[in-house]
Amino acid sequence: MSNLATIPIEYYLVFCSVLFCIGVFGVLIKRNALVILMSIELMINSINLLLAAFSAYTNDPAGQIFVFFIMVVAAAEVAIGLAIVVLIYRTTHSIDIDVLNKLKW
Amino acid sequence: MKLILILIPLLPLLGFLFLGLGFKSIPKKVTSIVGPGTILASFILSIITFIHLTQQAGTQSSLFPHSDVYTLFSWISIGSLDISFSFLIDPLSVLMLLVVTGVGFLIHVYSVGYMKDDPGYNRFFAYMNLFVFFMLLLVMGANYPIMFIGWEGVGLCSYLLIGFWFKNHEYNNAANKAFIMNRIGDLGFLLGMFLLFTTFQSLNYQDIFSQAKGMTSGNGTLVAITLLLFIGAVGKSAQIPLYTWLPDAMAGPTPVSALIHAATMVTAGVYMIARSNILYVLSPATMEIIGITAITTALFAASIAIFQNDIKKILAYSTISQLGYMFAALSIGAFTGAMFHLTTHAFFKALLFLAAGSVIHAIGGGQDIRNMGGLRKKLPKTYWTFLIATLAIAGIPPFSGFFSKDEILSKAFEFNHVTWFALAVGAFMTAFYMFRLFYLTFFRAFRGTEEEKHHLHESPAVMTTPLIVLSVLAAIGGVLNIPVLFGGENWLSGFLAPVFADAMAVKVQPAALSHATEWLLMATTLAGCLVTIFWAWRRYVKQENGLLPDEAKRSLLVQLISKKYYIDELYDFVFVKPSLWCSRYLHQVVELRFIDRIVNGVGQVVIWTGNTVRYVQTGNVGFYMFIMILGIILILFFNILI
Amino acid sequence: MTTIISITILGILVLFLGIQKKQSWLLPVILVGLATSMILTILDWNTARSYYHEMLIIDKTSVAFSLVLIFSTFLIFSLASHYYRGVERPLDDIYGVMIFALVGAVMMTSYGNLIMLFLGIETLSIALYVLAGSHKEAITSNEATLKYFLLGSFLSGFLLFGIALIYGSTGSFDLQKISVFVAACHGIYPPMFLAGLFLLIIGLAFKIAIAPFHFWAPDVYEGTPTLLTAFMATVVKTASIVAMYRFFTHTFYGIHGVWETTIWILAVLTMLLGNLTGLYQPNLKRMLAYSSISHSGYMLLAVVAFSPMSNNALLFYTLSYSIATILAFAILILIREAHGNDYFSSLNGMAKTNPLEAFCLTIAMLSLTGIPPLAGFMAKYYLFTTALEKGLLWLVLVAIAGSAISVAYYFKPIMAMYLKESNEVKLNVGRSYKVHLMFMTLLVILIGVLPFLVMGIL
Amino acid sequence: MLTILLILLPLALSLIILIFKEEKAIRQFALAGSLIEFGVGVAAFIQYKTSCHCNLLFTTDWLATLGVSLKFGMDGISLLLVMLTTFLLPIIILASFNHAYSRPSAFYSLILLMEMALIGVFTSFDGLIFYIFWELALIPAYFICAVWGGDDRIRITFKFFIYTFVGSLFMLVALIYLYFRTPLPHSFDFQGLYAVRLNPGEQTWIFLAFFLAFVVKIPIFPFHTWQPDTYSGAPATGSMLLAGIMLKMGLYGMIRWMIPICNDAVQEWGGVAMILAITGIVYASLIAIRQNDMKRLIAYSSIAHVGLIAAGLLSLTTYAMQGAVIQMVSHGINIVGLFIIIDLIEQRTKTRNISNLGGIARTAPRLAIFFMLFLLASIALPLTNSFVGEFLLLLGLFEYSAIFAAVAGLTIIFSAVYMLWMYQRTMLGKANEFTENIHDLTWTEMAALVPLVVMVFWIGMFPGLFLNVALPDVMQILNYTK
Repeated sequence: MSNLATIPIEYYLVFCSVLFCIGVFGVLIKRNALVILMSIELMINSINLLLAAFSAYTNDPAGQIFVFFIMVVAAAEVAIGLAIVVLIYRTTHSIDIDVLNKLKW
Repeated sequence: MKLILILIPLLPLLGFLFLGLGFKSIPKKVTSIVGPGTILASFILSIITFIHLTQQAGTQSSLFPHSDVYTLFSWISIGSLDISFSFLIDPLSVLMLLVVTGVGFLIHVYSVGYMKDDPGYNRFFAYMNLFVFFMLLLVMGANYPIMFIGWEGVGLCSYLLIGFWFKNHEYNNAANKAFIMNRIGDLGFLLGMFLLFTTFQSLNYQDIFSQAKGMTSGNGTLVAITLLLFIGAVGKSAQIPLYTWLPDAMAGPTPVSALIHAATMVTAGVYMIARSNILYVLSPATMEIIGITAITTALFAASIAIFQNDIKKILAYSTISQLGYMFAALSIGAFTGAMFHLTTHAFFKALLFLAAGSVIHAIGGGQDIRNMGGLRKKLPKTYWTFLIATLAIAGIPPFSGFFSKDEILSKAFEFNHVTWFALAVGAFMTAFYMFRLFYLTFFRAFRGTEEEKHHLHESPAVMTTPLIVLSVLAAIGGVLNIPVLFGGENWLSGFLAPVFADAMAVKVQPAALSHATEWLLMATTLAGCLVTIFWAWRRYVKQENGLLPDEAKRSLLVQLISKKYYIDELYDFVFVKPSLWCSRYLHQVVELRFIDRIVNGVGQVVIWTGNTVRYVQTGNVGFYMFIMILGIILILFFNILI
Repeated sequence: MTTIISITILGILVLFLGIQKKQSWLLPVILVGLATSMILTILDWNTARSYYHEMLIIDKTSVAFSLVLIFSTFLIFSLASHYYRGVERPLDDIYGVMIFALVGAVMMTSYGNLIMLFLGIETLSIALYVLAGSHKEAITSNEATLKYFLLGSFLSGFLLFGIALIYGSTGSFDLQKISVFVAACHGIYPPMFLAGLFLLIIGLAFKIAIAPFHFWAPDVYEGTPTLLTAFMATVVKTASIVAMYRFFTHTFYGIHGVWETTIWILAVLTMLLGNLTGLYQPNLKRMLAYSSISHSGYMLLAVVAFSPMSNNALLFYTLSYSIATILAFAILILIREAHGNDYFSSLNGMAKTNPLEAFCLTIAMLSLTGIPPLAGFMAKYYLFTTALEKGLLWLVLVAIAGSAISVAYYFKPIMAMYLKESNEVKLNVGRSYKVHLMFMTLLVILIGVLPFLVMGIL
Repeated sequence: MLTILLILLPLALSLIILIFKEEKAIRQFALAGSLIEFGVGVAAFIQYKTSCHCNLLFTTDWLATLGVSLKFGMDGISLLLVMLTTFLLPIIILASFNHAYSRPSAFYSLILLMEMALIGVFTSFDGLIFYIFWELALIPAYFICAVWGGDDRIRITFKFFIYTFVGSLFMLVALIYLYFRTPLPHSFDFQGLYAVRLNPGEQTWIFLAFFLAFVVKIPIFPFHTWQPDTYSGAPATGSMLLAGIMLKMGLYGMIRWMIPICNDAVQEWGGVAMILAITGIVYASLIAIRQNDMKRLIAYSSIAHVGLIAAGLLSLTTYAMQGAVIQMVSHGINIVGLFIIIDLIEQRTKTRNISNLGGIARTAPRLAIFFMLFLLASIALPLTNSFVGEFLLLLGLFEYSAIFAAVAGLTIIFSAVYMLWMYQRTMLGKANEFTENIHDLTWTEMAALVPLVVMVFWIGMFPGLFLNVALPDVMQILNYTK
């Protein structure tokens, strides 16, 4: 704990935010479904880290427990996501998200 | 008494309902009895009323003496507005009753013969009865609204009867014209009533007049009221500028012209003003306007009459000018004179029309006097009666017209000399065109076609009897009011005096004329008339070519006059065409292109927006994400950093 | 609590039946199960209590809304047999997933802790990702699920970040504790907390399909199998709006001023966009998607103006909206089945061929428009009064303008059905289905005419 | 109790009639039902006591939480309009018999439903309930006109619907606003709403909201453009319902809600509104002169007539108000009569264009006579019903402003112009290929027309009964403006 306390919480905050933003930009810039999926994962993980940090600093286990929940959910999400990507690939033979826009207007 | 009064108008109404509802099923015989019968009955009843009235003269203690008000039921009553269905019986209304029912009856009888072969026989008598009903309401009503009911009712009947032969659109147009012009007047009447009500809080004659008595002469409101009412009179009695419907109204069957457009309806205006004499006496400004209008009309119409060739049109214009006379009389406060002339005019003008009718009947439809002539031998009865009527209207003693005209003229002279002169000239013109008509119709050889010549025959007794009766009346009608000059005692003046008492009291009486002057005036007018008659004789009986002056030779003025001063064309150009154009413009441009387009425009704008907005939905995930992030950033930005 | 448990058991039961290859039992079991869970839920009425350290808080509001959710699901399921008729693949998975989605939805109505909120949302969403794509062969279905998944998980990331920030600043996930913190800081709120708050709002706004986070809705609705679209349009929307509402009332009522304007603007944006965009849609399904968007705009009114009345209003609104929408979708299913598409032109002359269905759809449309005396009118009226009571005159005016515009597109199907020449295609409808339609129609009318049955029970 | 019966009976009938299959039965049922309804109306008329201001009251809670209660009753004005509705309905139904409408059960069911809604509008004394019925009336009207209407009906009727719907939304806002201004516990009860004291600004807004709603319905220039299209596009029955009864809703709304609630604003802005109305009179009359479609002509004439009524109402004088009430009834009777006549002509000649017609008076004299009677009534000839109304209206207007009265009075002339023109071109003249061999009125047709004619002359000659019924309540309404 003590050595951890030497790093001020703001650092964690900034670091995680940056990570999160990287994830967001990844989502925005990339057209490849898989990469987007990974970016989303990055976002979520940054949040996990943040939560962990907070819980450590407030000595409140809830945060870390929540992190586990998130991991579970994220896993499920990814599983579904990959399934969907596979599905898309079957039909369109590409995983570019722009290929599919039949539905509009 | 009350019952009698109710019956007087009710009988014609019942007649109408019977004939109207019975429709085609009723045999002509029945109709010929019911039609005139109802009128005869109410004529008799009117006489009874008359007697009753003369007997109880002076025994009355109501607001103005010799008058009774009989209320049947309350019609519209809200707060202070209480219009009851009530009849007023006083000398004035009784006089009108007698004229309407009497002349009306004769004309009905005449019609039995005249309309004999018409398919719409029953319809005709139904309408005629209805007309009499409304006319009686008009004269008997004890307040303005009741008069207005009659006022509009007679208008309706005149519409129906002018367009009686409705297959011909010319006639229908004439009918519409008549109704609409009357309506213009009626609006004036209506507004007049409103102003009356707002001023006097009542519409009953008695309340109004008794209050009006107290008001100062020249009171602005009174002037307004009288003017508005006068507009009504102008419309109904065919004065300038609303006279053009009357000549066209000749489209109707001749008895109609006789009854409605000569004897009774058109004189309603005169009656109305005579009825509201007090109001008019108290507003000199109006009186002047009336005077000017009346005299102009008298001369104007007379001048047109001179150059007309349609026998009925001539009589129509002469009616207009005679009505002008009556209004002139009213305008100088000679109410008795006006009513006197109204009565005599009813006699001789009805007679003229009926006689003309019998002429037309004889010829078989033709109305152009240029194709007549020499009928003296063929139709003696008609000839004589027509002669009497003509003499009467021309003001030749001792026929009725002479006395009535003379009274007006002398009163006019009292009033001012210009008026007198104008009216005198009018008298001369009248004499001229009437005798022109007379000569062209009855003298010289017949100018019509051959089969017309064969067709020529005297009308049946059923038609000629009324002619004779009327001619008697036209001849001796003058006795009603023989002036003191001839040792008479001005019976009519005496009879009507109570009605006009208040007015006379208010009115500034000019110095009465000396007998000498009266003789002089009489002589002058008489001489003038005789001269014009002689001239007419020279021109139309003696002179060969004078008969049918060819158009080319006519001077511009004459052509102008013979084209009736192009008044119809003028109205058409000034009122009819613009309003039609306006109608089209409003509909095509304002309505469709402007208002409606704005309404639709709103909707279209919304839809257009919707159509454009929906293209934001590109269906591209990346784009969606981008917008979302934008949204997130904006929200965070505005909520946290600011 | 019993609700969640019972439904979960039901879900497991369904899967079990699936393993047992008892396809024919599925629907009866589900309907019965849902009915029983409804009864169980009603039993919780008036017993306001919380479970597991305020993880779940069961109170009147949550019970009422859970009932609405279950009831909607019930209605949807009773359409299922007709919808999936002739499909030979086993359906236990789809049904099961739907039921689990319902569990998530119910959790969202009764959470007492942000963790539960998150879990609820995710349970719902993940289930829906599956459902959206459940029609594997159809490319539209694939597209729908892809879009939904990407956007959904992306936004849930933000939601999560929001929760994290709130946790960071308040030190707890518990709504009670958070509200204590809020009360403690007397109007000066740390930016981190605010950021968290708004990210949370945004996360929910996405689920409710509030502009500008509504873009997924039309596409996904159109692509998703119709039955499940109905599920999305009703259950998901209701659950999310309730979640948002709950979370404001339980925690953030103190700082009304902070978020009011934002929601205000979002509401206006949503109502206008939804209605305007709806105007030009060529087909019924997509039109309904936009209508649902605009309706979520109206629902926001209840959130903006939260007062004792507003949860009532929201309840009434969600109920009447759900029923009408499901009714519309029920007809839509028939049309798609008969014509293969759902363009308005396919509705032409339906009044002649299928008067009953035409009538039902008309009622649904009129109710959604808000024509008295149908449920929709009372709902809107109730909502607007609550808003006006808070003096949100302009917001209400916008809403009214919106519903005026909406007439234009809600009348499209009506005009098509009654006024256009018939295209002689008869929808084949089973008796039970007919009964079901009539039942829903009757409900729409009844709730409108006797609103006091529902109104003011909270 | 009678009041609620009046409302529920048509509803029940409209549901029952759906079970009938063959047309004859449906028609007879509809006719019989509407006659029974009329009977109930008469009963109400008999039970009615002029003494108390809200007769036959029926009150019960509906939404206690929102202060909405089912409060139905009648004062003189509502009574007259209810009588009008119940009286006209059988006639309208009877007149519809010579049409072979498709799906008759639906058709007559809608008509009866509409009757229910209309009576609801006229008898409800609770703001929200009033609004609900107001909107409810729109739906059957829309469907009647849209489904059984003529060509281009889709566009026309939709315009009609959305126009009036949007208009009435303003009223809803106004009502809710007022509701919140009532003392706690808020309520929509009319007395409560009357009692609300608003500051001038609010008054103006509320006035505008109400005015917009009513003015579109009535309709008054320049919000009238939906009306000629709708009347001419609608089926005969539809136009009768719209013109004869539905249009009165707006005027009634003015009397019942607008004038008492925002009286100051009415006094302040009434002038402007009246100018609109009077402009409408002249405008519509002028347009009517040139119309070729008889229905359109009548539509425009109706704009002129109701313009006069509205102007009279806004003048806030006893006479005009009374006249308005009477004229609402008279106009309903006359215009239905005219529409019936036009419908009969169209039935026989398959055309409605004045230019195609003529000479009917010879081939079908009875028809011509009835036409003439209604024509005379609608040009306000004395002793017909609308003379009483227009006389009072103009008198009241005159008290307010002579100029207004003079301009509004032009309607007397114009109406004569276009009506006579129409009559001449259709009835008179020579018969042509359209009109040569048309048959005269049948007995059923007479049965539909005669009662109307009777009313025309009854009200025309003995208006006392009707005036007295309405008088106390008119005074009451006017008291609020004092």
